[in-house]
Amino acid sequence: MRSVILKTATRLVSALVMVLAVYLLWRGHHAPGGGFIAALVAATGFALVALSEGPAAVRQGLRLRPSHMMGAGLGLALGSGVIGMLAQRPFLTGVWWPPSGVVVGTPLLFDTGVFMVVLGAILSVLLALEET
Amino acid sequence: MTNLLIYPILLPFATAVGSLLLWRRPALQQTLSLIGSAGHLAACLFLLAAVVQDGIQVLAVGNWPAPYGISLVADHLSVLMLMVTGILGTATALYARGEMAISLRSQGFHALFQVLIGGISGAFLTGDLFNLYVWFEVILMASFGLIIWGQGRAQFVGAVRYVVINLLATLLFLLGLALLYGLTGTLNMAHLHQQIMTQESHGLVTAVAFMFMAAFGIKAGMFPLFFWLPASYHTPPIAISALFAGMLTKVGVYALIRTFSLVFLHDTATTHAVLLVAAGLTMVTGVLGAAAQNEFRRILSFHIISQVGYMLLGLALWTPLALAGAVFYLVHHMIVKANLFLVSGLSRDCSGTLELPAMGGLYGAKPFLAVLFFIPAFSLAGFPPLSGFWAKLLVIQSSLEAEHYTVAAVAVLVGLMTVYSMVKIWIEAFWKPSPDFGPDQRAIVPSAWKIAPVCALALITLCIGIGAEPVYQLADTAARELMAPQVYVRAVLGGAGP
Amino acid sequence: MMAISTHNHRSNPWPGRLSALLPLGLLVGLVFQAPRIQSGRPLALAFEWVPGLNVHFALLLDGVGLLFALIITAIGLLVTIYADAYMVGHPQRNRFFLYLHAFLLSMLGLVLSNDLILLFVFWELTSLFSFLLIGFEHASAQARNSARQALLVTGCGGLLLLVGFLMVGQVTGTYALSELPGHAAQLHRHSLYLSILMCMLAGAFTKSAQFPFHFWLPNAMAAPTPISAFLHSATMVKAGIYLLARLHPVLGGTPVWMTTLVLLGAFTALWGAAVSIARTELKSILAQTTIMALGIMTMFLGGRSAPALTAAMTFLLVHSLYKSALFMVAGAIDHQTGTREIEKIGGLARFMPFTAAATLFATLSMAGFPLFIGFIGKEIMYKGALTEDVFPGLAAGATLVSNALMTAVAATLVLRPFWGQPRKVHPSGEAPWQMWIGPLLIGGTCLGFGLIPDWVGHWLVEPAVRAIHVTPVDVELKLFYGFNTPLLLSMITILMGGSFYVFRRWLRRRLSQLLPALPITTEGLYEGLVAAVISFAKWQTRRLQNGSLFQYLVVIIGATVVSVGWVFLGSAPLSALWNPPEFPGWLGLLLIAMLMAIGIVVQARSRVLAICGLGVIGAGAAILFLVFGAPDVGLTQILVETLTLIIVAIVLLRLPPIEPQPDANRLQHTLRLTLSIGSGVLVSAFLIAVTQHDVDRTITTFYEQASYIQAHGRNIVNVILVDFRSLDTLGEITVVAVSALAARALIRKKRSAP
Amino acid sequence: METVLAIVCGCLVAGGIYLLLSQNLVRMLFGLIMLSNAVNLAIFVAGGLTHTQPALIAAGDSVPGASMANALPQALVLTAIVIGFALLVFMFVLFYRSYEVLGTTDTRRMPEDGPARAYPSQNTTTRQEMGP
Repeated sequence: MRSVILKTATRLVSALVMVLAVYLLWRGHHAPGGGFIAALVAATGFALVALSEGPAAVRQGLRLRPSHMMGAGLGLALGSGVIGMLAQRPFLTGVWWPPSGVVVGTPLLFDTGVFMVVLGAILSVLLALEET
Repeated sequence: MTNLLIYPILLPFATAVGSLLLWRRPALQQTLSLIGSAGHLAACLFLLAAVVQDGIQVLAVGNWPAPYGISLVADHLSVLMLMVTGILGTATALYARGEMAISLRSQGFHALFQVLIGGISGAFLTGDLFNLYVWFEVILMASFGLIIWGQGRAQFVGAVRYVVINLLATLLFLLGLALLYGLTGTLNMAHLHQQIMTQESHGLVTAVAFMFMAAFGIKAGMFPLFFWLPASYHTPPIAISALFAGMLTKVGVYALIRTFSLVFLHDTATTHAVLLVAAGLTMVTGVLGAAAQNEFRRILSFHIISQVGYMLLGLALWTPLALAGAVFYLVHHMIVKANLFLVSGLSRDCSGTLELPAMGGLYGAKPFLAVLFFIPAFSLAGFPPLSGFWAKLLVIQSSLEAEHYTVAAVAVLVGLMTVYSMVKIWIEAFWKPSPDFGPDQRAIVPSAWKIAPVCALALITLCIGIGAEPVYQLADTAARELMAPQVYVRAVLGGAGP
Repeated sequence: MMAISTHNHRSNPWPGRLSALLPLGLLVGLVFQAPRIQSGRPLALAFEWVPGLNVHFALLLDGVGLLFALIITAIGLLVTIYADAYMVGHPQRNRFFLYLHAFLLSMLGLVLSNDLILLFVFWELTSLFSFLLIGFEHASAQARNSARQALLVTGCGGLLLLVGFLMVGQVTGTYALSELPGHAAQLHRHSLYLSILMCMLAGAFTKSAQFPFHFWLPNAMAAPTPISAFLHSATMVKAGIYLLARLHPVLGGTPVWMTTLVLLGAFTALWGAAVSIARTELKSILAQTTIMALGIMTMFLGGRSAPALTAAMTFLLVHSLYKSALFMVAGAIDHQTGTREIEKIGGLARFMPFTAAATLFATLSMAGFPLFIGFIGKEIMYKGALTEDVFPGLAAGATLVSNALMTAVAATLVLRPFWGQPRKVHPSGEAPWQMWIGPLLIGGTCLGFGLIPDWVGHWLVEPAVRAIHVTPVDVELKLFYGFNTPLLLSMITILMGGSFYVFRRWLRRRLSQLLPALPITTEGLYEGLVAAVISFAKWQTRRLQNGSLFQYLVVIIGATVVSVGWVFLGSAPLSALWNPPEFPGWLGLLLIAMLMAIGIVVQARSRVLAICGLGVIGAGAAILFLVFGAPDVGLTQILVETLTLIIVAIVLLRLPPIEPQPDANRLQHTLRLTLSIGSGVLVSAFLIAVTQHDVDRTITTFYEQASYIQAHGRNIVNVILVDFRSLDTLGEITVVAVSALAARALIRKKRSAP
Repeated sequence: METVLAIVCGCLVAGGIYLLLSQNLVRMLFGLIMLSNAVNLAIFVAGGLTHTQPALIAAGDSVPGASMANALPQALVLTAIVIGFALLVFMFVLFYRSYEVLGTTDTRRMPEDGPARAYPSQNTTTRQEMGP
């Protein structure tokens, strides 16, 4: 029933969705987007895959257990705060690198954490629901 | 700047993260959770020491100064609450280790538990009203997960009520926040204090204050908003209901004390008068509700309501002594009530049920358990020299000094009815010979994991009772801080503010 | 392993036996203090306890304290010895001694406290241990109920007492008992005096079983007999008397004090004496005469003359001695014969000679025969009664009648049981030595004290009276004061008592017909009150916590809307709120669509339709966000709506269709409509009122300025989320994660279930 | 402008409360969704609708030039939306499982086990009379 073409298409769609999500996440600091929106977009994509292909496909595509993804995301967010503490600053103080000409900073790390938690959470529920 | 303030939030959250990452290793999760709880307790004690030594501590999270960023503020009230949170968190974590089968404790239980502790700590520490809302949500969501943990039939019935009513409270809180922001343009509580005190349109602020009173009142179990509590607290596993009984309503009480001693001070004649009436009715309704019950945990649940009334009374009277009474009551009550729930669990282990008519004979069979019940129960009933005596004394004394004799009379009457309820449990579960019938009499031997925290909490009750002075001094300092919000405001906003 | 052990039936008797050393040591120590106290130099000791509340751990040993303390320790010692035999083989005997001596210490603390709050602490502790001891035979429902009754009655008084103490502290600024007499005038004049007095009397009267709170004492006889002898005749019930004595120089001497105490005391005395005649069970008789004795003491404390107070203190000593002895005897009889009904026993003297001798001495003292301390007590009593400031005649009369009745009772207690014809029940011989040595010693003391009244007066009574009388007095106890009215009255007492004894059967018959015929008793009132409160509680709880989520929500929403609305209406000028809105037409269309969607969802019979309606609402909100400059919010809203739809598609369609719901009744429907419209209107009006002012944008301005320069981001909303207010976001993602965990646990459990 | 939106909020609240009082879990769920929407909108409205320019700093500028929409309420609404979403997802699942366990969506048929639980009446006879 599941044709190779459909499978490939799904792979493609999910890859595209992920790329879009990462893009939204990256640009979120300067333009509409950010961790939530990215995660919601990605989750919608995976949800569509799960609806069409079944949850197993998503699990396979993810490689990361949703609970681990949530844990890692939350850890990342906390960790980005701890970096500020390591720099003798209050928790969650933004630290930017390189100090001249800003490229990346802990807020981006934080936003990535947000992304992972939200995505992991939605997928965790969706997959569990689908699997019942 | 001191990052000491973040540890009570950070440590439980980190523990939760750890237990999520150890998803497939329940034993490791368990160990980690216990370590995390102990670490949280230690962090709270360190913070307590810091505040006692150096006064109010403030942390501008993200290094953004108040009122722009979110500030964590630790004054005496906060650290006292935190200390008890640490104690109860550790105690219930130990108890849960003994109570629940490993299968129940895996799969996210520890994460929920730790997040709950972290959320409660956050609520006690934050100096920002919207941030308080977020911590409330954290607490709420974790408690949703925990109250249904185990998924018994009765738990679903209780959880539906718990969830719906608490969500309503949350939405009300958020609506109030929206309106308050519209009126003042700020969310920082110290800044709100300044803004409201300098504003003319007080009527609208008072109306918003009532919205907050309702929202927090639901959380605190205030009359007539308490219905979710007796409907649900007797359903989850013992360790969870003990933690809830000790902590959750008290977060609501804390929020009421915080907001009505810092933010909404412009019209105490109205707000605190309403609080006074509500407090009296809360006391009476709760204690009457308890008198009508025949199940161990349901009696205890209704007593939470009546005791919350005492604390609100302290707030409503609005004198230093009364507030000190409220704070003392909080500390005493959290420890004692959680302990009573834990004891109810031991009693269930020993007699197989919590329905009083089916219980009995524990006094002869388990004298040590009888002692463990006796201490918190009679502390709750206000017998000297246990902690509850001083709490009650403070509240009665302050209502006498404020010349609210009716209120004092109500407090005395409610105290007497509390004695009645505790004696009822004592007589039914301990003195009465064990009846021959019983629907599910399957006694088990409770493990040391469960007995140890109960003993520790009983010991603390005893210590607070006999050595009341240090706790009273802390409560008194807390009350004086609350009565003089300028100190808090200055600590948060610095000299002038924006 | 569970440390909670199962009970051991063959418990070791030695812990209990050795515990007798405690009262012995204390007694010896106290005796050595007597000379010092007699010479008027009280012994004081004070530590800070809760200085913040002005509460001190302050002890003071003065005359009245010493009298009580000696009674407590001496009788405590004998009772401990007695109980060693009485409790033999009881599975919980060690627990018994634990409670007994804990009580003893509390009682000692009570009479030695020099701080009102400390006194209260011990006061409540004695109630608590009394509770545990009355309910000691906890397998019996009667014992359990009596214990509860005693605790509630004394606990109620105790709480009022606390209120009284706090008010005293508030008026005088001190809790120190030794300083309070200095504040007496201030207290007497204070507007709170009457309240304070009533609270104190409530405490004292409940503890000392005065009418109308007397009923708990006879019921407390459910306790083991050593307890009845110790707590419920000699010590705990005297705590109220002690308190009255202590407070006499502080609150006493006013007309209301005197009237209340004399009237209630006299009534209690007569009542107790009369009821005791009607009883045939040994402990019950003794309990009633205890009530009578407590009444007499209260009555004398109502006076302010030296003889009245002397009478109170002397009688306290006299009564403690003979009553504890008689209780122990009652227990010995019970122990040997298995009954305490005096109609069933007779001629015990030949089997139990020592017990008989002890009984004889004690009853002679009780009846007030010459040469016994009871006789001296009686003389002083008449003298005291005649010097009362209020109702001296009543006092003398009450004393006379109750003394006469007591003489009759004394005769009843000793003559028929010990010297009458043997009855059906035969004792198995003399009681173990532990059980007669105490009564015999006490009986001997009754005689001995009667022979050396000067000595007793000098060492025991005078220091006590001095401690509670406003001015220093000399007390002289004599066997023979000369021919005077008190002597005459004493003679009359014995004659009257004799005739009462002769007619006791007739009296008992009449009284036992009369007493049950009383329309109300205070015990009945108490039971009725408790039952009424419980049924009210049940009714109220059934009404409030009735399980209906609908009702809960109605009450909660109603209370909120009413309270918020009431303040709101009082604050906002409503007319100023309405300014005709201006908005573009397309927006109007959107809003109309949203309103229609609301209507659809509210009325929907089909889930799909309702979900579509919700979708329209959500999308409408998203468009509003987008239009009003919030692209992030708008995007999020759209995405959330989509995901919600997906989850709804999975979950909701597994739920049953929404049944068309007939509202249960018209009232419910009206409530629903009123509340929903009311809250809607309130929210609208409130929002309009709030938006009348421009928002203070100080904080936003800071964000706008700092967003790029300090936080390196151009999307201010995102910068707020991940930097300025990142703690919010941290909490928020935690909520999301926890929600997923909780939901997942719910779903998983289902899958694993069969 | 605000007035109209305020009225829409009020209508949402009214509809939400009406549904919440319906005693049917599904309808109550709808009611809570509506209330949640209403509150989010209320935050937005109360924060002021004076400007419609998104709160973005144009590339090249370091501070915003023209006046723009109030960013703070937007951030608050975002947080509230996501939290509300998380709560609603849990409620979905809870109500669904309640239906499965309790067999009904009608709250009237979910009684709390009240005090009136019947036990055989206990008389005062005791199993073990003890004492001397």
